[in-house]
Amino acid sequence: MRTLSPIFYLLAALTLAGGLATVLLKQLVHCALAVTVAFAGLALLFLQLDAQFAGFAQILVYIGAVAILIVFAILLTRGSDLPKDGVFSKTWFLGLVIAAGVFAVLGWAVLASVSAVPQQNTVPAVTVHDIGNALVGRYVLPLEIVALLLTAATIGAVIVAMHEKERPR
Amino acid sequence: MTTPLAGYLLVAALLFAIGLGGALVRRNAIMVLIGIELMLNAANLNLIAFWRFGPHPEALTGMMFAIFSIAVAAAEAAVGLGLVIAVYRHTNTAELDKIDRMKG
Amino acid sequence: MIATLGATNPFLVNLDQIFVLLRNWLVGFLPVALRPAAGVVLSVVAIVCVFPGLFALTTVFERKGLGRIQNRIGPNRVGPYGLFQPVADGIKSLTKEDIVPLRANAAVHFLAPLVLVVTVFMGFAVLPMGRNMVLVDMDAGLLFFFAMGAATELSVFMAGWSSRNKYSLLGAMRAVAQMISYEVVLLLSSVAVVMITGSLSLPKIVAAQDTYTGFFPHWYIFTPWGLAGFLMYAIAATAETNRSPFDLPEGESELVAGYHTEYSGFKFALFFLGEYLAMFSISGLGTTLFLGGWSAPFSFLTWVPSWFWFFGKMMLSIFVFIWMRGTLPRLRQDQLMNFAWKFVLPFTLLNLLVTALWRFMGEGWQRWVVCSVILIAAYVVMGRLEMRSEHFGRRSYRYAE
Amino acid sequence: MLGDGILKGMAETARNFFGSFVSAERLTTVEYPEQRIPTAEAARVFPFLVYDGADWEAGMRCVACQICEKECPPKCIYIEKGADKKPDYVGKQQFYPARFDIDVSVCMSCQICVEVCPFEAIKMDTQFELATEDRFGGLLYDRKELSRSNEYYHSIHPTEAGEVDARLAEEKAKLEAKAKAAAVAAAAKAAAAANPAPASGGGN
Repeated sequence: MRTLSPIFYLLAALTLAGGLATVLLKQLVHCALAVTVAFAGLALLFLQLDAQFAGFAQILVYIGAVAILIVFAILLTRGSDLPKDGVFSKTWFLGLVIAAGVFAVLGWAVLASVSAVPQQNTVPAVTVHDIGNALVGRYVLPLEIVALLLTAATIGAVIVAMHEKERPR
Repeated sequence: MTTPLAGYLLVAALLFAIGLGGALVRRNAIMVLIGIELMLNAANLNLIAFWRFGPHPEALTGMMFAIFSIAVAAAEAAVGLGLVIAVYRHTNTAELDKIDRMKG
Repeated sequence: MIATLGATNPFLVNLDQIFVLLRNWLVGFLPVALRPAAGVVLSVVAIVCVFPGLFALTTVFERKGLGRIQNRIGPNRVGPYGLFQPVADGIKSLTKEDIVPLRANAAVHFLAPLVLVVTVFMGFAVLPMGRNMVLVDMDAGLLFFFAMGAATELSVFMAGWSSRNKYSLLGAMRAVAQMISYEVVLLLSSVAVVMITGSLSLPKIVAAQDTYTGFFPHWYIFTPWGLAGFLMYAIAATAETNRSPFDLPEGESELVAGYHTEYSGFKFALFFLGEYLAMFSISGLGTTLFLGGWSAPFSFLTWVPSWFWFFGKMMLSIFVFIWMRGTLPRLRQDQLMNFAWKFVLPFTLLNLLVTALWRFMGEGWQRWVVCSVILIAAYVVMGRLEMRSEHFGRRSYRYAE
Repeated sequence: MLGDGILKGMAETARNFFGSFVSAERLTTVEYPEQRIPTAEAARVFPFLVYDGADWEAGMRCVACQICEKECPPKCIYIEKGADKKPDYVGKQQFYPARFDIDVSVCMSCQICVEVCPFEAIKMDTQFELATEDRFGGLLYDRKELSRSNEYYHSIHPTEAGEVDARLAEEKAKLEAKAKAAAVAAAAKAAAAANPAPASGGGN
């Protein structure tokens, strides 16, 4: 892969269109569906980068869990009703300027330094088996910490979202 | 855009900027969380791209980072949305500029 | 196994590989550059034709079987023995008016059935339907399958939300909650197989089960952990495909038809198709994981074509689905959730532990005894405890007693 | 143990499944257009109008009293009274319905019209295959389509029709007896009027 394939441009356009639609659409449920498109585009980009496992994990976690969670949260907070005074905050211009500035800096950094990074173009032969071995070998401590974090997050989320009992006054 | 790596990095940068813009511009707390998710995803794309085009893909570092980041992002989404729901239950709104009192 | 087969009879080997040979023969007419792509296209076309055909057959046999279970004859008017009933149904649903509610979100309403059918079809790509008969032998095939399964939830939500109907929305929320809860079980019960096989590739999982001791095959269902895993998988699969007794999302008596209340004509037919295809694919995966996929049930039956065994086992599990639908009444929502999180999930986690024990105890009769005892004891104790708890126990009627 | 009830239920349905292939008496349904269950005598679907004799128009029992029209809960009956009178089944001069329409798509088969009719003129039919392709006119029956002979009534509800006939005969006999008595009385009166007349005339 010396140059970028047309598939890459297609997927990049899909991802970015999904992202833009997420930010710009008014109806929150549409935003959630658009962000799903962005997630799917990213998963396909991962596959394009020969990272099968990460791509499928991306679909499973982001489309199967996070998107559904977002949708549930939107419905539970009556987010599907359009707010009266617009969806963008009063300081939207400032936000836009900051985002554009960040993109300018990042883009400049990428274009200025990417040629200095050594690149190889052979497709890495990585199987799920290797990933599993790495997870329980070299990366076993991070794995355990992530497990702990997920447990803590599950309990925390349940406690935070649980109905508060009526406190005696 | 001379090399594939630059292409992926630019896409990631643009997606990061879009996510950041969304988080800064939108008023709804859930939309801010979605913006943060987009930013995390952009970072993941960077990690995977560096893993793919980096000198030692067999070391799996970038891939592992991405997988852990996906796991952490899932936890973050769960807790974040739980918080939004708790706040909504308290104040009856998920609009960030209306949640401006520290006293409940 | 292939070696012994080849030694016995070339005709049987050809019969076994008939679809592969047919594909290669057809592709042979094309220039070399196009051959791989054409092969994939042909396989996709075959899948897209075979499974809807099976769907049509299943609908009529389901109705006839349900009729027999209720001491009726079932459909018998269209064609011989009513076998052309699906044709009549198809014509009917194609000619019906396509109604979109006035306030519905038209784009999302239109996309939902398409997303469902497309994602469900994707799942078939990794299922090995016979020896050498798999569309893509992916290293992470199992993960791919579950990723596609996760995407169907979104289409269910899209359908329910875009209809702007409270029954649709309630049905969709129920369906999504149920699918998320049971997907955890589905994944974890499959992980047991992955732990033993050491691979996420489905052809490799089948190959690992395609050996025999004497006459008997080494299917995972014939091990203590495999049986427990298969039972949990079957429960989760029933819930995942919204089949009775877990068909709350479309409980007619309370929700009209759940998330596809506002769909008519061809879009409804697509939902119907998607549901049955999901049933086929999840049965196919269960067959692959626990019932030895395309391998023969006895070593002296290996001359029968492998695809026959795969489709036979798949249709057998479809028959069990229909049988359960004809027998079991619908659960209540709280019973469903309690069952998932308080019984099935803990038991599946315990099963993972037992699987690890099985893996590390080595060959011998000890591991059979230890694993069986742990699982049976856990089943009995947990069953007793659950039946005693107030949420899950016997139903009490406020006014009737 | 958890799950034994499920197994028991599955065994039961399996018995039904295989049993229905073996023993025909398990199958409780009939193949409708070819096989039919005979309708019960008390079956009732939609009302019809009874006539006596051969001519439906002449023998119509209905006298257009419009009680059924008033009592009908869904208001599916429409009656127009004829301007003149005709002799009815007992030979008495009565009004007759110039129009008698029932919209069977509205009718709810409650039988109230039958119960309130003092003339036994409207009865319930057992005919239930009324489907038609014309959804506006096809289900609005006029008096010709509604009229059925008394013999037909006897053929579908023999017991009830027998009772009705006996009652009508009794009424008719009573009427005739009354008429005879009236005639006798009138004759007697006439005779009485005629006889003393000469006397009184003579008296005057």
